[in-house]
Amino acid sequence: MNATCERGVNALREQIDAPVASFFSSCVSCGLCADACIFFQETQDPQYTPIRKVELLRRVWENEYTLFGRLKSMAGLGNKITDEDFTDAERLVYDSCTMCGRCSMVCPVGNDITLMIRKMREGMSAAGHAPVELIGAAKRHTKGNSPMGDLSKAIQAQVKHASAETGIEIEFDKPGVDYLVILSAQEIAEYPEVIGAMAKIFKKAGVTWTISLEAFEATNVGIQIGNRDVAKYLVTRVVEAAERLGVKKVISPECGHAYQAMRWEGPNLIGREYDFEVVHIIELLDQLRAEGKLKTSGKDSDKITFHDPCQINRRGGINKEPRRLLNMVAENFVETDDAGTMNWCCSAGGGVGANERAADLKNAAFQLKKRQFEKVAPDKIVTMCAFCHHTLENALEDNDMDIEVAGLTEMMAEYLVDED
Amino acid sequence: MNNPNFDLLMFARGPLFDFALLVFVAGVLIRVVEILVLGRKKDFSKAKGKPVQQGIKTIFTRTLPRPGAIKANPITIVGGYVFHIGFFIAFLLFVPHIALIEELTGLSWPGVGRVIIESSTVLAVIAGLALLYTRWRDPVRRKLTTWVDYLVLVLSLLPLITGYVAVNKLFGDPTFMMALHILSVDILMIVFPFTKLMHAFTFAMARYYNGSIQGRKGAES
Amino acid sequence: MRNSSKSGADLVQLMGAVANLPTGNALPILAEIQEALGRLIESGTTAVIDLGSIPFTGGDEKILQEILGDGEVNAVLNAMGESFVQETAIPGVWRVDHYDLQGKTQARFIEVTFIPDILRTQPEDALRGHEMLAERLNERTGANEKGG
Amino acid sequence: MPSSPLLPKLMKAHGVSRRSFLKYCASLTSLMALPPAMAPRVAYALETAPRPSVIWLSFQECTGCTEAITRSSAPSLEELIFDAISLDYHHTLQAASGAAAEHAREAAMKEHWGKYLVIVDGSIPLDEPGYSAIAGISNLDMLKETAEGAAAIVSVGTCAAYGGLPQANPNPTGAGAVSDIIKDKPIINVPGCPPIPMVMTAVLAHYLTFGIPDLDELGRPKAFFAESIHDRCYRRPFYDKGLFAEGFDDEGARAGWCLYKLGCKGPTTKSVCATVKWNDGTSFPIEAGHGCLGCTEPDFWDNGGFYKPLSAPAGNYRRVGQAAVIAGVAAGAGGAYLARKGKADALANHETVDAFTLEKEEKES
Repeated sequence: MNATCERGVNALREQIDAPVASFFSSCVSCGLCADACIFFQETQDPQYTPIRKVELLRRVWENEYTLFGRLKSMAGLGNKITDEDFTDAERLVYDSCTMCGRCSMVCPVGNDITLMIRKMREGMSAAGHAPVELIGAAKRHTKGNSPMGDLSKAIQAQVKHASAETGIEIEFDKPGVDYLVILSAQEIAEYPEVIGAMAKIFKKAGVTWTISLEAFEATNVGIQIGNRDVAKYLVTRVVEAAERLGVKKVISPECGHAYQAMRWEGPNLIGREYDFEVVHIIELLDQLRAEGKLKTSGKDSDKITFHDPCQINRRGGINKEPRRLLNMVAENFVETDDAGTMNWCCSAGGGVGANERAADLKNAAFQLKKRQFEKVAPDKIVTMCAFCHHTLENALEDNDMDIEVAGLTEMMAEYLVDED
Repeated sequence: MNNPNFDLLMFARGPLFDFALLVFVAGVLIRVVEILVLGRKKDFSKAKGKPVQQGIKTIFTRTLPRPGAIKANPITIVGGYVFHIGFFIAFLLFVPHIALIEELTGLSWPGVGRVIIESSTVLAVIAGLALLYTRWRDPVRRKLTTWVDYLVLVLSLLPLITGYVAVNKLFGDPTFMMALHILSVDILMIVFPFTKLMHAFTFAMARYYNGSIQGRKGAES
Repeated sequence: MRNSSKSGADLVQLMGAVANLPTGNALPILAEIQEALGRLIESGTTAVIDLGSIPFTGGDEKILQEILGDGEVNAVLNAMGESFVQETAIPGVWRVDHYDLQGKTQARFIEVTFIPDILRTQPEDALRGHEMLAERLNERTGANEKGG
Repeated sequence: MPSSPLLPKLMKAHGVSRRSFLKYCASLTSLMALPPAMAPRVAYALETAPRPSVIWLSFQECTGCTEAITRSSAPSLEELIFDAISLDYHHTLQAASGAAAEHAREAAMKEHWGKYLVIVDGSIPLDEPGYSAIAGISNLDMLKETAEGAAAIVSVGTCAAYGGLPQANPNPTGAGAVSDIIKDKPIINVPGCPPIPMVMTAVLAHYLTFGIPDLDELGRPKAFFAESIHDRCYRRPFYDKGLFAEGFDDEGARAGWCLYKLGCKGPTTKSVCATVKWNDGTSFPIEAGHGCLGCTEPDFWDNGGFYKPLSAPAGNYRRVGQAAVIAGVAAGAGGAYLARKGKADALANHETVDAFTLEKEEKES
């Protein structure tokens, strides 16, 4: 049952479908994906050309799913895949890719290279080549209830604190409410203000909600490692809790990959549709705004810019919502270059941030963000992903840049109308 | 007495074309069937956008580059456009070619004059040479490019060059050059299913899949 | 399709226009004439240029005509079809154009010479003329004798 | 005396002036693509060349070539050239027949051995001598016998030059060209079905004056077979403009558009048809509204069909195309089966992984 090369190859074999076959058939090696990649941009190292990162997957496809590849193998000209091939791919598939999805946007023949990286990681993880830090997180999350270990006590303390601060009672595991709120470990540990913020907003909007003590963790390291079994195991916890509590909606928090895991991958991991809906917190806030249930007063006079989390905007389709909200509360909202669909990654998504080996690459990649921020020179960067928040905060500090970073939900709560 | 040039032309138009057609049609069919048969798992996530519509839309919209892309890769993008547009003008709007397509399929459309055909051909060849150059000089492309890619690019340029030489009688016996022109097309057809030339068919599938994956999420593509 | 007959006529015109575009051969020919004229003066060497041996269109003819112009001599031969022998405004340079009995161009030449050979009476023809005149005189005198 | 020059006498008899003769020589020089300075030499040669003995052999042919050369609408100097030769044997034209005719041939051969010119029209059956014979002598024997004492041979028409119609697939008589049989004599090919009379005369004139003209690799005089019909076609501007007739009676055809799509072989056919034309310069096939058949080229009957565009495939592409679809679908189905099986096996072989089996054995501790 341990990781082997053969298990990895088999996982890749399982992952290949019509889209993958059409992508590999279409690639003309034009190299345009290179410039879309933040790691190539900052290193100019051709090995980081996105399509090269999935070469192993291409070889499996050619060997096993094409007639000519089969004939080549029969003639003894095929290429045998070894454990070394997996080792060689580690730095390309995990360290120099945040699965930001920019390459998938620029490919002239329409290859979704990011999707293929996701599939590559299935093979890599099955072959035992996932980064140790991510494997550790998976173990902790499996044994406990979050990738940081057991956060039961922490969540209870943070909720209690938020209740006390806002004067709003927050009940755990309350059946029959509208929303089940799940959180990212990052939020629980670093940005717990978001709990109070949501409490205030939901109270004003008149919606009921709860947090499940059994399944409060939204993140899913199985998605980052790229292992569907692990991902399925983790997502099932939330699905079971939500269905047991009978909520209408599960609120995906300010976390990029959690949104991917819960909203888009989850139903496919468990092989059925949910009994509930999944909405991203920003989607929900924008909906409340449209319904007139979210009203603000006053505006922040700081120069504010917005960082689009890749998984939520480019790969998640939430683009206009945060801007509509931000315009309600920001007087001086300035976009950076490439903002929106083609925004650049914070430099540490997709598991790169947890991966010690990738530290230098991550720092190199941040330089692009740095230049963009310097050009705009904002007082504050607002985002809607706790991990982007965390990455930017640390990277700005490391680069001696004095810019505040804030979550959008928190910011909205700050300017809520105070009438009763 | 035979005219060896004419005999070569008849060989290129006759048996070799038949063989090339067989390899081309059967090969492309195999490749396309091979892709489609792998299928796609049903997606259980609740669609936010319109996957099918966006998939179809992306087949067309992906034809245009993202803003700023041209500046970063001028040769590849401008060269790519000029090569493709020039190639297709020369291929699809030159009346002798239309006559060929009409013979094969019964479909016909009006052609354009020699000035347009020849300037397109010249531009396509220049663009093709530029693409060849950037493949050879640019580190990213150089690393991506296999010998088959170089071969395919050269083979794609040969029909343009031989056609131009034959029509303008630049050198060689015109009948011989015409034979070379058709031979070069035969060869292109034969290598087609085995190489990246397949993108001419599969790009639409790839763009569709990309568009539909993004479309389901309501994201741009 | 509405305007097709009109556009058809336009195209016939166009075809004529295209066929008459200068090929660029007029100027080299003129340079050759200039050189030949030099040789004619120096050594009396004559030269003939066959305008049918190179691509030479109506457009080229026009350029040639503009530069050479019309000269003093203009002769029409009637020898198995017409021939026009004209000295150009450049003395020593002649145009010789032969037409057949149907009026089709047979050959077009530029001759650089003091007098084109074809204008001269050929000795053989003179000989025949001499015979013919004798015959005619004979006939006339014979008739006179009979009548007288 | 048959070998004395006859031309001056003939000219005199026809009342042709010497000036007319000079004009003709100038035009002929231009037509033969000789430098204009050669005109006096042409005139001199025509005047003084001994009257050659010519033996005209007609084999598997339709008499079209003879018709063409003898059908001039107005008396011309071309005719004089023919009158200048001593046609000692031509079984269609001569009055004598049977044994008397053959005697004439034998007598001419004997008298002018090594000096006479042989003109051949028609191809020679090689499968069975009996397919075509004259006075009991097979064409093959007659050609070999007559060629032996010839100074040169002119193959008039595509049948004699390249095999022509008799050789067309399936070539029932095993027809061959003169050059397939005679290897040791100079052969001038004047192909065409039939050749342009003026070209035939000019070639004879050239032979009479300067001997064998410059020939291309197919044995044709370069002066008349260097350029394609397409290059000199009056419809060429339409080709260049992309305007093509789609049918023989459509508007394009009436407006004189290019006939390429209707199968015109002008681009691959070398001849002066478009400039010299036929019937004393009246017209040529393309001007009459029909595409060129390519009759001055070898195998023109079998080169892919008269009405098929040159660019269209010439083989069994329809059947091949159908076979390709079947083969493609069949092989595709085979590939599909293997691919599906491979994928199904992969899914069946899936080992469920959890967080604790993500590492390799040696790493685990």
